[in-house]
Amino acid sequence: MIRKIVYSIFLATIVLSLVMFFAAFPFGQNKMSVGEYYLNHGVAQTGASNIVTSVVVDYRGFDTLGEVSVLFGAAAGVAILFFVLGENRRKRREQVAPNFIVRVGSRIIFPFILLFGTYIFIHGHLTPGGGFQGGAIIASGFLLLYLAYPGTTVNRSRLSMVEGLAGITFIVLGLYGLLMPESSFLYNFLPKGELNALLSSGILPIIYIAIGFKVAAEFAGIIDDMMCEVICRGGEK
Amino acid sequence: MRLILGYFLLYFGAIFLFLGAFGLIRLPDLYTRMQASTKSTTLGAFASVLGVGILHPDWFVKCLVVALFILLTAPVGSSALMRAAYKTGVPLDERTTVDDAKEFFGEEEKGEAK
Amino acid sequence: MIYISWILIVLMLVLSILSIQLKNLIAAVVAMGAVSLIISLLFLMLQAPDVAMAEASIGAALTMIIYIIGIRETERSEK
Amino acid sequence: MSYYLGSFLLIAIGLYTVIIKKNLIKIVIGLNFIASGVNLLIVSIGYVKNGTAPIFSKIGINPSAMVDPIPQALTLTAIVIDASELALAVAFVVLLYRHYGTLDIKKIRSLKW
Repeated sequence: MIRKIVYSIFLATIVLSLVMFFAAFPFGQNKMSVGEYYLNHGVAQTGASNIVTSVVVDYRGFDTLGEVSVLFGAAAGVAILFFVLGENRRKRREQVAPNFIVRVGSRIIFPFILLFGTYIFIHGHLTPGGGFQGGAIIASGFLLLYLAYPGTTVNRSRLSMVEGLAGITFIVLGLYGLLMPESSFLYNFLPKGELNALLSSGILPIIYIAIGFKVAAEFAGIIDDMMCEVICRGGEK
Repeated sequence: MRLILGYFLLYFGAIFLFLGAFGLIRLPDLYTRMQASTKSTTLGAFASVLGVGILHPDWFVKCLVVALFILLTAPVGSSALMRAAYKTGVPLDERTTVDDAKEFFGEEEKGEAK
Repeated sequence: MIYISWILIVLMLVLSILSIQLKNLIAAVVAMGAVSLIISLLFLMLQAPDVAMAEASIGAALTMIIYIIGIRETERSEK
Repeated sequence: MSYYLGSFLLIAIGLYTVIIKKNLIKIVIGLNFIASGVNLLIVSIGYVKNGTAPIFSKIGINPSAMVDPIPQALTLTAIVIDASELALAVAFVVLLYRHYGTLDIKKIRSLKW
């Protein structure tokens, strides 16, 4: 009981100090310094109409590369924990098969989910959305497949091949920019095209599609690991 | 004409959504509440999305697709939820007279799976 | 229009307190998913549609499923 | 202003959960709350009053009436990292449960006093 009171006072102090600190930054005011530059010059420099996409992929593309590798590390960590360090497996548990309506419905809906995710990450430079969101939507489509058909397996080697190809595409496109006369990583060497056309803004859509495939493969791998752990058939392959 | 049809569909959908929420409060047990919240909400959302599509002809195709997905997903999800609830043994209201699911699932199965 | 954000934020805080006080872990995780959904609505009201989509698809769907698998492997209720 | 207060309180609730609660799953839920609160705080710092989303979907949108794109880009990557890290944390929890047979943190030695 005394611990709760002490920690509550501690947390109240933290909240109060945060309130006092943020009194210097009033809500809704224009506080931009670098953002102004991106908003004013982003369309002319990258050709993407979604400025968030041009910041994520172009201006801070190196940051995104690091982020994708962190994602790979986490997915590999889950796989290592469950498959290498895991204890010996218990018996396969009884699975309650889902009913007819769920199976047929998921079979109808699954291609549409894939189509929607693909649409999201192909139009990432024009509309809200992009590789991360589209990849997550595709991974949730795979999740639906797992829930409807408990015996489903995803081909793990094919999954890791997709993931590796996407990562290699990102890095090769970035390194190719070093050969250009401007010589910077992720230099946009393809023609910009016109604003709001699908084939515009150079290499940004290609990189976002690669990110989408990579995120989808990572999350599908994580879900596959955990579902294997539930059904207890992971060791058989 | 277009305006009349669009607003009629919007109000029709709103009435059904209200009835669904009302039934969620008033009905006695889980199964009847689920029925109220699924059937009337599916029809209400369908009608109101179509009404928006008719009021704004630019969005008609998008609204049609949204309505189609509502029609596809909501009954599937609610049927899975109901089945799980019946299998885990959520009790029926004591005024219930007909229980067809009992012979369909088998009597020994009820309350056993967890 | 201003009050909608207050209503949503109070609802979010109530749901988060509920989520940490519930004994049934599945119910706690469902409350956490509701918190993520409300946060994605708040992102939409803050004019950030990209972030709202990411939060709705990742925070409210994938994270919840991962938690539910974890709970199914361990214990259903606290204590 | 409401966004600031809500995110502070969400961070505080998450910290309270991490410190006080004894259940491992509850602690991971608290970490999730802290992450969500920080994301909400960062995006609400970049908001400009009466601003529009930073997307030039039509010709002739004024770029000076847009919200800041940089916090949105940072948050976008942070959300994905959060989800994968939480998956890793849940995997650790499952392995700890296999090893110790309990989720109570008092019974698992050397994690908390």
